[in-house]
Amino acid sequence: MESLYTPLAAFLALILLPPLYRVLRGPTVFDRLLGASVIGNKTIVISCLFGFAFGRIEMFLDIALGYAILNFVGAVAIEKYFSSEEASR
Amino acid sequence: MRTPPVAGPFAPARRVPLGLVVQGLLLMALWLALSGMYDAFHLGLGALSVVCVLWLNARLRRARPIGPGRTEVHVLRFVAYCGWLLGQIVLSALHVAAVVLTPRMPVSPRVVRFRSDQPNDVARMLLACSITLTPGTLTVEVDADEFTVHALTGATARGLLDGTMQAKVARLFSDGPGRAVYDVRWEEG
Amino acid sequence: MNILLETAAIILFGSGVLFMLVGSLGLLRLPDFFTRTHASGKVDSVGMMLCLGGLALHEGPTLSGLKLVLVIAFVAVSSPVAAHALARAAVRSGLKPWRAPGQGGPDR
Amino acid sequence: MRTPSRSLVVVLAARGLAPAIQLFALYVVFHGHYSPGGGFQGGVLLAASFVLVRLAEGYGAGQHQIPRRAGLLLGVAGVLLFGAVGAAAFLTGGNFLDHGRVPLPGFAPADLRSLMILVIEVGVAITVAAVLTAIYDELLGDEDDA
Repeated sequence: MESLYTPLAAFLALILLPPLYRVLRGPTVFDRLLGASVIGNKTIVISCLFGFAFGRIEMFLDIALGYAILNFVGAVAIEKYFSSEEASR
Repeated sequence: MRTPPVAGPFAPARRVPLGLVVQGLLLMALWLALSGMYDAFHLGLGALSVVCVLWLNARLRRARPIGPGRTEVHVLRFVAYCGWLLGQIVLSALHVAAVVLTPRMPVSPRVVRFRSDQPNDVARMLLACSITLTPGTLTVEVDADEFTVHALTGATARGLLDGTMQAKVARLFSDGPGRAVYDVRWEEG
Repeated sequence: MNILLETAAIILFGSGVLFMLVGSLGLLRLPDFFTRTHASGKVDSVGMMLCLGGLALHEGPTLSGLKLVLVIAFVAVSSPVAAHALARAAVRSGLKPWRAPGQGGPDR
Repeated sequence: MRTPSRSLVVVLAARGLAPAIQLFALYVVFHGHYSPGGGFQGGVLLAASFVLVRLAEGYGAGQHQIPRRAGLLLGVAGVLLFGAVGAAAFLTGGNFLDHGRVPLPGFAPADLRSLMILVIEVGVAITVAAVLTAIYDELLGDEDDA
């Protein structure tokens, strides 16, 4: 598995492109947000992989957990914003 | 996610509820898993942190208790439910993956509303999350007993409406659940 | 035994990556926001949990493995809540779900 | 048809996750020596949990957790803690933040140094959490309490 870290991380980074397209082009603002949250998910996996690749797994896991938390709080904030603003597009 | 017994006007206000002890133990276990340092100094810091967190949240919980009904989970049933849910998730993830990968993409999204008797708010939340976590169905709104679900295909919607998941969630909290699924309405475009 | 565990880890991780790939493709191909939420938000988080589970198997029963399980648990709780919140906000701001032409009602 | 303004799912998820987030934040504060993090990052995570409760249940519920006034007072208290620890070394003729010379009997200078750094981290975390929460309160405080 050790030799697979870098190719896997590179492949995951490549998969980031479709959500990036959604973020840039998405017809509605919700499509953009969806793309952003998908990018956030993959970033968590990639940072865990980096932890293994650099041999500092406990450090990168803390980063991943903190990132997941902030991602979630951000999603709730966006829900709050758009369900209070009627007809915002 | 346990609540202390709802304190009536004459209940003694200052006794430590069992739920708080359990929550403290869970938080301490979380600290032990995070910390990885088991000397007296860091364990003391952990205990201090757990007390701070419990205090911060106990005030909120006393001011705004989570709705009525017993919220103690049957632990063994909960573990079994998690295993079952995991299997369901993988199965329907395969289904959705197949739908996406089919060239002509046979999606027929639809919105369905149904009612389900659940013993308390925690059960409703757990049901809504389980529905959402299962690919192919997405809870859009929860209003008291009524769930509004967006389904990707007819098959996923029918799988949801057979009531297995609803009955399982209700059984996590109480032994005599009500009707699992009733009053099904399909949203007309 | 070790070989077995390692193989299982690689299989888990590989299937997770495949699910993520499918999720990304779905994000491109599906017709509207709600259907995209199905494909990406959730096939994707399943793939992510599989990936992290594979990494946890690879790490073995150490503290870091336990932390990986914690990350999985957090994602398992937070990702449906986030998806629900986003979809609810979309509905409340007036976004109508896309319908396949000529379809509706219970039967396929 | 009546639709509730707050989502039950989000409210209960915030209730369930906020303690875990706060504990993780305190872990980040207290283990700043060994892993990434420290006062600022931990404070941000702590503020995120407070803001999460306010977002999910409205401003009023958040007031039961960290009231607005207490937020500002805590922000001041954190800065004062930082300053007091830094200035304590003056008492024995040391420089600002010269932790080895803080007059606390019974500690070796090395231990004292790491302990005082921890206290400073706590001060930073309290200030950051309180000020970020206060910024949220000031920006969209009571007007969103449906």
